[in-house]
Amino acid sequence: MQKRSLALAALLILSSCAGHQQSVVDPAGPQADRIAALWWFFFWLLVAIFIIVMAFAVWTLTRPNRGLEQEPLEARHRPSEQKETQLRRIVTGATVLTIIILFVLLVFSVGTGKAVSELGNKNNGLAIEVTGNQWWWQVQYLNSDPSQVLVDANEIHIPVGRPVLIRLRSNDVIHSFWVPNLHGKRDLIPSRVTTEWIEADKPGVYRGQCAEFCGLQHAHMILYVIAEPEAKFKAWFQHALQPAAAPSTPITQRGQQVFLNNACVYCHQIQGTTASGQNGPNLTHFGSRRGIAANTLPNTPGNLGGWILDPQTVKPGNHMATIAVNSQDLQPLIDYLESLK
Amino acid sequence: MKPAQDVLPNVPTCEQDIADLERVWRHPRGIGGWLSYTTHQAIGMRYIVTAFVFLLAGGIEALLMRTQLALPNNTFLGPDRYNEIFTTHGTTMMFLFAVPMMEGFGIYLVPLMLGTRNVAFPRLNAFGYWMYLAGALFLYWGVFTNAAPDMGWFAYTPLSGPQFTPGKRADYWAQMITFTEVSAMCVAAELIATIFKQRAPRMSLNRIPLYVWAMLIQSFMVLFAMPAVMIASSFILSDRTVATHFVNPAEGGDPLLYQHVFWFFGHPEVYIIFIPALGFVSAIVSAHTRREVFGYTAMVLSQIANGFIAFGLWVHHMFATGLPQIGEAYFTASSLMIAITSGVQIFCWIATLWTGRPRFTTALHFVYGFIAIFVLGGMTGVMLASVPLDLQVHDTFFVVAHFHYVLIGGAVFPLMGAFYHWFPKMTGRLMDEFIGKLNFWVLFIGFNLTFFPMHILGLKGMPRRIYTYPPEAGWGPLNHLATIGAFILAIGGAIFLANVFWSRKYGRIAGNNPWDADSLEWAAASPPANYNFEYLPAATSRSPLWVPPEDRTFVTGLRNDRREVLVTTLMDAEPHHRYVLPPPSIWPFLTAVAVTIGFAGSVFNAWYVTWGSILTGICLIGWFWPRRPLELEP
Amino acid sequence: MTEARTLDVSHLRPWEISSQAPLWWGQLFIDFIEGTMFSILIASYFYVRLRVDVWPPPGDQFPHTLLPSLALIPLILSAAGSYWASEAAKKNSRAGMIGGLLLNLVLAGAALAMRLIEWHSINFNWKADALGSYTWAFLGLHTFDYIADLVFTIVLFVIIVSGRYGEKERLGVHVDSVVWYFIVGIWIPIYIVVYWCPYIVETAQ
Amino acid sequence: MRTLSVLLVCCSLFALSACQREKRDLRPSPTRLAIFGDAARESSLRPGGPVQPQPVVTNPYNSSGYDISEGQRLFDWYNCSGCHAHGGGGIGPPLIKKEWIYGGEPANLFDTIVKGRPNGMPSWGGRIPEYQVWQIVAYIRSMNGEQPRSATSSRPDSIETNPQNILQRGTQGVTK
Repeated sequence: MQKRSLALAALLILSSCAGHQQSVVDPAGPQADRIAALWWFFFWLLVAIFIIVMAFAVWTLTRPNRGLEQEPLEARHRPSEQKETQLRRIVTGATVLTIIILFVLLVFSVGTGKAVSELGNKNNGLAIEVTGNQWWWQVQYLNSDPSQVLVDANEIHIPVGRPVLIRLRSNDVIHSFWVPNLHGKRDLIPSRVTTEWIEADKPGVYRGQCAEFCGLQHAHMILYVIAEPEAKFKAWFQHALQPAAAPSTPITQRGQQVFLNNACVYCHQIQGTTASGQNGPNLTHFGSRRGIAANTLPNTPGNLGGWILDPQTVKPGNHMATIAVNSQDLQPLIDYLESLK
Repeated sequence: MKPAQDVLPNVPTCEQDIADLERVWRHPRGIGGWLSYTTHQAIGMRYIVTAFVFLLAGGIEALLMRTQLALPNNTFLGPDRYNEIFTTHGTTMMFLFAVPMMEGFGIYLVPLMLGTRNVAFPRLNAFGYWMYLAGALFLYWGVFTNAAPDMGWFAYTPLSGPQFTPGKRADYWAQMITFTEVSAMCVAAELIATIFKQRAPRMSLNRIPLYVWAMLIQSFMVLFAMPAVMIASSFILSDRTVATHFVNPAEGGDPLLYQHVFWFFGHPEVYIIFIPALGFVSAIVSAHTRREVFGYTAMVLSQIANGFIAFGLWVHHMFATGLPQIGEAYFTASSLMIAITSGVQIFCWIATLWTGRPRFTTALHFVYGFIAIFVLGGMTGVMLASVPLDLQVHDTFFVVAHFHYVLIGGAVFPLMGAFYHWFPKMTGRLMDEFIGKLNFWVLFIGFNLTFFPMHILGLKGMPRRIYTYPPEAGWGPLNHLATIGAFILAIGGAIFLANVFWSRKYGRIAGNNPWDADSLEWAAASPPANYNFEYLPAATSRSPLWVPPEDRTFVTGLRNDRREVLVTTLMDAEPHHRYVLPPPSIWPFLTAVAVTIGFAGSVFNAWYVTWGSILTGICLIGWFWPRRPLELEP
Repeated sequence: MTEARTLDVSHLRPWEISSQAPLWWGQLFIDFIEGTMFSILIASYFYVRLRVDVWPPPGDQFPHTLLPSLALIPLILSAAGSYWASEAAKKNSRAGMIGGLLLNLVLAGAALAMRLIEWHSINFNWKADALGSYTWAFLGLHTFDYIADLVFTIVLFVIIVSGRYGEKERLGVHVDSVVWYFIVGIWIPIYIVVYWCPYIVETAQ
Repeated sequence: MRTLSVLLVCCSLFALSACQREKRDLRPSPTRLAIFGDAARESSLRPGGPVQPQPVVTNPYNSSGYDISEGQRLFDWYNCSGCHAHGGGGIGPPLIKKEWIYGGEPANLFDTIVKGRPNGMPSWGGRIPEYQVWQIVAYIRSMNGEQPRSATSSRPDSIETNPQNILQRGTQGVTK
């Protein structure tokens, strides 16, 4: 019993101090909120049942221990008929009670499921397509106007208070999209499109992670959902639609040349330059991202340098080519990429 | 061998009969002879020992994983090695430890509990063991040549397909499945036939011990579940080796289909593992409370219901793939129903403990441990049945915690109890009770310390199967705690092993029935003779050894100069005819070698299917070729 | 020691050639296993079939149905041969067993030959697409079973003809008939799936 | 005893080959990042004279399943399939064949990729790192069955339809 209460305490602590860490019991949106409410309902009810069942089990320990010595055999190895009848009643009662409780749980569960799935059906929704790749996320903001379609990676910006439809696709193996503070999982399955509605109540950065084993770097396939007030989101979006600014200093100009003359261009796209590869994340506004290598590392010049020089040590098995960059070329390349705000 | 005078005092002692039985049932000598054993005790013990070795292997893999996860950004194992190890751990525990261990106990105990001399098809039994051993060695051959599977034990496509798992790693895995499933299906077919046709006279259906019922249900589940996994693993294998398109979406195949087929097996698999364990619990509870298990009929019916429902809820492993809502409600409801049938059994055991005359032996300690852990695992199972909750905690450490609670709590704890309970039957000596209780407490504490924190980790968003995590995720302390728990668990395992080795040599001599238990295996000598009983007992009640000795009945008139057993009718177990079991034979072993050549070779070259089939055909003809005497004299 | 407490079984026969024999049951369960396997494969076939609009996939021919339908006739009749042999086995009639097994072998061989000829008209292999994979999985698995039991029947036939047989071999003939009924029986749904489903199953969506 | 030791040697050889097949050097050696010099001397084109034994550079990324599958991925990523399809050929020559214009040894293939060839094959030298060229070479040779079967994947898992199948079927004939 003590263990249970310790666990409870731990749960309470984690629910209060979780902040922006990914957590099921720290909801930041209506979907996650409903599920968290259902969770606590299940939790308390089942804890109560567990305690009752354990109490009965522990009670049997109070019966006298007969020891290993064999006593003379009795004729009947069962209690009196009266006792059996009594037991039968109790067990039947407990079973009926179990059925009733499970029925209640079923009703609540299905009800919550229905409510959650209907939450997104408003008409001011935003549609974002998330495509899974080994081991990063491509994020595409859908729009019927092609000039308003934005391609980004490993970060999703959403406006607070607006439902967002996430369309999920995969280019290689099965991944799973999961931002626990906002909603449960949805798998990304090759040859299929799955969908999920999410919505954030309050501004913040919510961490998500691939939840279906997808190979060597399953552990480092991280995604941030950045919820901002509508106006701030709009401003960000308009800025993100712009092509990359031309490098303004000699050193970043040199960096651009390094980028364009290396294998980088076969996989990465920087709008506004000739780099148009589609195999890796779009780097048009790389400098404004929070992390590199699908948020394996925070986006700092030092980390970026390490990542370019030796990606296989940072994230072994990932698909970024290890290229030979001269020591005098490295700093300009870093500066250039970091300047892509 | 001393006849079992103390349990069957009215058995006539006829030295000639015993000498005949000893001669007819003697094991053949030499290495060739050792490979030809067909007695169920020998085969069952081989299963148990082999499965235990793989439990140790899986345990070492678990410790390696826990060591890697003890600290954030740990580099003890790289991603490649970690993926290999967690896949091998899951595969080993499911296919090479849990199922074969349960089958080993079944092969050992069922004929004894039914009061017969051997299983119905002793050679098939031997063949099944060799197939299991070959499959296990095949997988571990891969492990030691750096070709351990690395795509998770359920090998979702396309990750396990030809492009994303290069080399032979997934092929080793898929073919190992074929080996072990052939073995499991052999065991299932022969156990059902044994239970249906070789019960002690008058052991009608409502007198079958609960453990035998559990094995019967488990065997039927094997018959219907294992073909699914053979299909699933064949999808992978043929896609990888001969370029079929069963799961290739580009050519009309479907990766979700693989999941459906796999989980149609995968969910019943769990019940295949723990239903026999529930049988252990029933046997232990009744022997150690010295009272029949309360609610025999309810227990049997709920186990049968468990078996049926198990096939109707596989989709709850796939909620995150996005299914129609009506399907979700149905599968939630069916998943919750398991809680009813399991609940009934828990209530019945508690009722039995409550009104029995308990002896708090180590075996009973493990039953209490089982109840605590299994009920908690059941609670989290109820949570996972709910679609919205499952969407949140699916594929996280919460699920890892859940299935270790139900599988270790539901299967390994009863298994430990079963070792303490039947060790005296198998070796003739009791295991040490003091070390046993120590063993229990270390395991119980270690287990909860390892797996309880994982619930919280899951809620904090830690996905399963990640080889490392950043410090800022905040998962460090609980992971550290879990790792400490894992090592305590390992110490518990070591204590158990020490107790086994010590008790085998120095344990107290047990006698035939040290627990004063009720089922027929305790009427045989400890350890049992190759023929189990000098005179086959009849079952005059549901607890045949609790009727007064002078009322017990036994069978005479079976010929002792050949391996003869009694076949009884299906429902009432009335004697129907006698049946002569074949003598030991090397052919099952040779056939297993031939099949192994076919299976193992086909991973590299599909033509081996042909060569293997031809060799197997030759071996089977040898197996079934008639030998003298052709006519059986009455 | 009281006489009533013993159960003498020495008067019982030491063999049995009927559904009371454990071997018969064992074979039944093996048939369960194979039946489940084919059922799952058929279910999988419909699962992928119902997800696509065009079936057979472009490039794949519709199956020819004439020859496989004709081949059903000897196949089903061959089961009668099996039945004859198993009844003869119960009565211990050597001539009956030889006749039944021979009829079985000849007809089954004819059906197999027709099947192998038919294979030449299938214009896709298992590497082509999902239909190819399923078609050849059905045909391959069933033909494997078929040939395996044919070989087993030939061996039994040789044993019976040689005259060196006893109750065990007679039981073998009886159980062999169970195997053969299964192989013939399971072929019917497979035949429908492989040869008729491309025609009769409506396109979903 | 002797047969036993022969058996053991065979087993360990088999094990070693398995090790190579399953080898996964995730981190390329620093010397394999840039490209230095030729892999093969093109002396077979030299007119007259006896054919000299050629110094052949062996592929350091040969016969490992992982490297072949990396080559398969890069073949698409660098758009080799744009001209060569999946080995069947298109704008460029097919790659599943026995007769090679510029030689089919690993070193020749390496040079072809690195230097380019007349009539359209661009030079990739200096653009993609050496280890990836070798991986692509390993994949191309696997298409011709010149890699151990046990290291070669049977088919791609790509979402696109496998053109090879359409090709094969086209020659076989009629629909409906």
